Amino acid sequence: MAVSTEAGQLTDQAAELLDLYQQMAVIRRTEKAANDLFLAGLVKGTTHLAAGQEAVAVGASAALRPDDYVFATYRGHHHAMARGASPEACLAELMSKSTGLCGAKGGSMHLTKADTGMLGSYAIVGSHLPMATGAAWSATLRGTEQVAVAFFGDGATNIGAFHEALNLAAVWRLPVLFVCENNLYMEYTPIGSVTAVANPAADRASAHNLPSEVIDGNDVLVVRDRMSEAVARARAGGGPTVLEARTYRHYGHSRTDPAKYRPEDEVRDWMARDPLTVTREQLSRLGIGDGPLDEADQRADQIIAAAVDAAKAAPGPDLGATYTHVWAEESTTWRT
Amino acid sequence: MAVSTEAGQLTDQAAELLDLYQQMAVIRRTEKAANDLFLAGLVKGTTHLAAGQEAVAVGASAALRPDDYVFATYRGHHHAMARGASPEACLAELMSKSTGLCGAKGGSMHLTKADTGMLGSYAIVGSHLPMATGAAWSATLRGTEQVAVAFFGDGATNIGAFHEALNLAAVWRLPVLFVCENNLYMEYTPIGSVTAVANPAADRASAHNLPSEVIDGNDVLVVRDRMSEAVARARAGGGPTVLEARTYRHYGHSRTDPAKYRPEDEVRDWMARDPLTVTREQLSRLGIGDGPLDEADQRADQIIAAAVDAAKAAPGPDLGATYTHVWAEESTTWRT
Amino acid sequence: MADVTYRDAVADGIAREMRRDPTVVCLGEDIGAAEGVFKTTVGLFQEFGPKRVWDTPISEQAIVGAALGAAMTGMRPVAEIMFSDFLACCWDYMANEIPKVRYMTGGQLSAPLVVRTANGGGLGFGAQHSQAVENWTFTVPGLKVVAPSTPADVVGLMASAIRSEDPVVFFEHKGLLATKGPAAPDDHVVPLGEAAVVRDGSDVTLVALASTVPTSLAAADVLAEEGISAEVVDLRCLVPLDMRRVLDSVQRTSRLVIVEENPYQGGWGGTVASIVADEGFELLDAPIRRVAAACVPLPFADVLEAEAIPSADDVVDTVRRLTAY
Amino acid sequence: MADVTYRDAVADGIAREMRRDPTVVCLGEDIGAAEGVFKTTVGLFQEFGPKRVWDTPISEQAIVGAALGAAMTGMRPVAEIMFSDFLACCWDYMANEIPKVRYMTGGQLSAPLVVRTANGGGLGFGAQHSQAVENWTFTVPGLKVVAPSTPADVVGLMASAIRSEDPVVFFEHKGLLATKGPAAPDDHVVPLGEAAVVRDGSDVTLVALASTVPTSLAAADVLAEEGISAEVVDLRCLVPLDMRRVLDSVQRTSRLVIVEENPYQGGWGGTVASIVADEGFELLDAPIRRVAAACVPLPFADVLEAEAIPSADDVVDTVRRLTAY
Ligand SMILES: Cc1ncc(C[n+]2csc(CCOP(=O)(O)OP(=O)(O)O)c2C)c(N)n1
Ligand SMILES: Cc1ncc(C[n+]2csc(CCOP(=O)(O)OP(=O)(O)O)c2C)c(N)n1
Ligand SMILES: [Mg+2]
Ligand SMILES: [Mg+2]
Repeated sequence: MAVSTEAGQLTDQAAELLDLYQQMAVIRRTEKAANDLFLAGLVKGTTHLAAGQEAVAVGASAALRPDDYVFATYRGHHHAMARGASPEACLAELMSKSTGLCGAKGGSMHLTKADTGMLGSYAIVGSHLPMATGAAWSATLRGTEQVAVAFFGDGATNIGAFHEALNLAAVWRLPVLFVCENNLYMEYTPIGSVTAVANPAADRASAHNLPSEVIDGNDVLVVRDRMSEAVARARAGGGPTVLEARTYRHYGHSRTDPAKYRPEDEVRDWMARDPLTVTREQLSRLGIGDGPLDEADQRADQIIAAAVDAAKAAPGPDLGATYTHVWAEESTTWRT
Repeated sequence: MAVSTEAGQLTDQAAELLDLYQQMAVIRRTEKAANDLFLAGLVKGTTHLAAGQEAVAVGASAALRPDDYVFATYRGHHHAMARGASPEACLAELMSKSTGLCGAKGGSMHLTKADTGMLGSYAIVGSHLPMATGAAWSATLRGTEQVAVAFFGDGATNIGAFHEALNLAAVWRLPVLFVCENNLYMEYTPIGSVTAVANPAADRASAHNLPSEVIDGNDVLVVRDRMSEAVARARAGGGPTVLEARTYRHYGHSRTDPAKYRPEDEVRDWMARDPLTVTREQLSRLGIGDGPLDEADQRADQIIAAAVDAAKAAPGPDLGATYTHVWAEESTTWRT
Repeated sequence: MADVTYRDAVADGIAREMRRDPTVVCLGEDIGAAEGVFKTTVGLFQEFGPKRVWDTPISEQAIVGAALGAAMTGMRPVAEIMFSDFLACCWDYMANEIPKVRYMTGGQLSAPLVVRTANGGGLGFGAQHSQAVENWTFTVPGLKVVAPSTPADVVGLMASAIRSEDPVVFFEHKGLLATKGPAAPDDHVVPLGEAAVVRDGSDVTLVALASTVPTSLAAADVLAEEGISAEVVDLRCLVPLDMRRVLDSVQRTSRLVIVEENPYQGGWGGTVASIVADEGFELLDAPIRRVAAACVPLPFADVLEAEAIPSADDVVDTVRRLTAY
Repeated sequence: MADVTYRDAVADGIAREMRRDPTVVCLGEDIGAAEGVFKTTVGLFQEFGPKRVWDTPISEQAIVGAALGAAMTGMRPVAEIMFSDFLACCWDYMANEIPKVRYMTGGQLSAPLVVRTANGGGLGFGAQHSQAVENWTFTVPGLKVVAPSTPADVVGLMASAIRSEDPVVFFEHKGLLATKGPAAPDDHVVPLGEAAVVRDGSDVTLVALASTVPTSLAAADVLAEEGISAEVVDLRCLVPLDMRRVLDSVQRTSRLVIVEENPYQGGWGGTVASIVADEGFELLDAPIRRVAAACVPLPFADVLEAEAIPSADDVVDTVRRLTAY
């Protein structure tokens, strides 16, 4: 991206970081829009916002090849967008429009963009870790040197599928990364009160003989760099890695949860470490002043405003869509 | 037990060990009888013999109170007998007799003796670990200072329920012992080839912040002593322990499996460390000569011969038994 | 007495039993201080404290497995599985362990426990949070299956479920949580296995369960305007299944329409239909019809979900065609 | 050609597809060098090696979850779940993930995979290793369900299952493994969703699946001696369900008996019965009867298990009474 700064030409390093900032700014505003649209009654069902966790998705994606695979959870808007889904398609999906990412059949919890390697968002906690393991297995079978990444929450580390996936991935030495977004809470319950170890993912890695690290999930550069190392190892046949990114969600768990169960000072401390703020500070240290950042913010505002308008204007799905995509051949029914 | 020896009166220590030997000798012969009866077509279905693993059951039981709870697997004859089931009732169950432990409705894989705290044998790998956790939870709720023990195989450590149980037990600090009988194989596959760590159970304990130890499962005294420590800790509110007892099965996995997949020298080494042999040697070091041991063997032979005869002579179940024990009230059916 | 919500009736039903019997304990995800994702455990933690109301990790197998172990040893656990779709995560316990321990031990063990779960669609929660899965549990010998449609039934059936010596799966319909009805009187107990005729009629019998009870009642209203008199039978339980009341009703109406939220193939209505097609064959003046969901995973968009799930209109159409038969 | 066993047909069916398509890979417990607990993967490891035939840990969720991830990304995995009872251990994948990915992604993903499993009773394996659970899978939109009764059908349906773009659950009946039948010719493919009339008859239609096909044929032999002519329809698949052939047959016989190994309540026959009680109502001269297992967990003792599961005698009795109707 060619961006001019107060100081003239950008270094590559700054340009890349500014790009990451731009991506995060877009995601942040998409999440805010999703929340507003939910409160306005234009998004139905439920939605789990990732505002505050953008650095994990954007930093990790920066470490991936376009043909790598990503699997996310119901809190997956940021991953979908970091892997190429447009805010418009995401919001349209949330608003039950035919232009939605999944044609309004998936919804907020199932954002998917298969053509750019975002192989879905899954709403049963832990279920996608074995799937990511399988995608990595497939990559080795096909000899493509692709890697697969499963993003999941701290709460997911207590469900059986988590361990089954880690063990199988370790035994088969597969190119899969297990990236925990530890945002300190399962739904409303502090993760520590239901988990036997302090670092729910990282402290379990040794049970499957896997390397692990607890990292700052609100620093997009840290995420990118640690991911890059793990991805390189996986691609070279060195097997899986467990990364635990400590982060925080700005909204409640879902829908209109006001997250009253969180101590005020905890919220304050984490808000001060908002990944956008962290990145702004890093950019400022690289000599980027407010100008380009404000420009990026404005660009993000415009993108989201347009996305909201377009999503609002889009038509709802045809009723006939109810019956498609059950089977490969649309003509097939379950009986003759 | 009052037994006279060549050397005259037995020490308490020797008397206790001789009693453990006697128990193991009875179990060994029951397993042999079960195998013979299977080959003779008198035991139907399948059966998983625990010959070679007697020291785990007998040693562990010696550390328990009569009102403690035990949960075992389909390879659970030794646990049932160590907890008070008679060889006759076990063999009758295997032979589909109405006098069987479960009235011939359970079979070899589901031996249960609830009135002496043997709360069942379960045939879906790993499924009973959460149950044992729940029994321990119940004990704390009722304030009884009972403990619960789950015995399971090395292969069970790779299934999700194993980890869910350990984490919950740790978080709730429950009086439950997780005792792995690591006999080196799942069915026909060496455990190491499908498991990411060397000690399948013990190396996973730290993932749930639990203490663990790998112990000699063929030495009944080691098992008893390590169990006693863990049981005392659990009873005192110190929470769960993971014990991994290394042992070996003398027969194949089940039925007529000749276990050809096991290297000859491995089999030879382990047969030399037969728990009965180990215990005989220990007794001899305590000054007990062959006399009392041969007596114990003969007593075991007699018990089993009588048990086989009685089981053979017992009647089969009434057909009406098919319809009982589905519901609490026998009169209830699923519909009106 | 003022009307109460179905949601509040759940907590009330549990609380009544917890007061009566100290062995009743609750466990589940976020059910304690947070009072449940669906607010169906409001007040329990405050009244009974952390020794009776236990927050768990996200470990569905450990939840119901521990409930089973506790039930075997003197407690009466009430386990919450947050969404009924997640019964799939502990299906081994639901299908292979809990319902079989009594039988395979020859009666030595029992499992007096309740697994409560929020069931059903219509809220736009998508494919993995919207299913009506009473039919899954219906396939398993040894489970009792309860799915109430009114607040008073919630309380009365909860009492029976918790007191039952047999394991009970208790389906709380998400779409009914906000609905209101008369409060249950003190000591209200509804026995398991008794269907209720919730509307009398003479032309056709509508057999319904949980959410399809209001659907069927709404359809009956419309049909009444057209001069068609529909009797509505609320099964309330799938096991025990009160076929006597269904057959009695069909004897009077000679026409049967079964209204299910689950898909047609494998739906519970198949069993009801087959019993009537056998034992009630001579009572019938017309084909048996089933109004059930489409054979599709549930779509997110509300218009699509409404298309997939049976509506009162679907019931009206079906009955109209059937009475014209 | 000499007759082959059903058991050998399984391995043959898989091997034929593995030769044809390099993306077909197998995974499961003890399926490699050990060649499977039921010896249904004999020869595969030797012919195709460790890059095509993978031994797994005891991790049913990881097995089918990995199969799903691989299927999404260009492979055609064939996963073995050793006993069908253990489908319960990975039911989330069977019910909530595998059958729903295509739909909930609006067609972006697909799951061309096969889950094979040894199903059914009659061998004295007790409550947790003997169930016939085709009806569990039948409740789930998005799964195709296959349950062959002969060696040739095993091969022909395995070809269709592995080639299918949709996920297929393939039930191999334990009680049939040792039975023999004509070998499948080269390139034998049996399309999914085509029932077979395996015996012609005019007095009654017996609808059967897997183990109940030989049961029904044996019953038909006995009935023939009594002058009752029974037609036997082998469904071969539950999804797609070939109701056309069933209704055609009932049109000719006007009497229907459904023979199922699963328990009556929630059994697949309920759906078949309800379709006939609706669309075939006018074809029927008598009640529809279902011969199904008792509503009990399966007992260990052979005499008790035989009592619980439908036998040829049970079918004969039922048909006799029905034809006397
Ligand atoms: C198997 C399962 N159990 C319970 C739930 C309900 N649930 C949805 S999100 C959630 C909390 C998950 O916490 P975490 O893994 O930390 O992810 P986060 O929401 O914090 O991103 C729960 C319990 C579920 N979706 N799946
Ligand atoms: C969930 C599940 N998967 C597979 C099986 C089939 N199976 C029975 S025993 C066994 C091996 C178990 O090995 P291990 O835990 O080491 O116990 P061992 O038999 O050696 O005592 C397997 C795979 C099962 N019973 N349950
Ligand atoms: Mg979290
Ligand atoms: Mg083992």
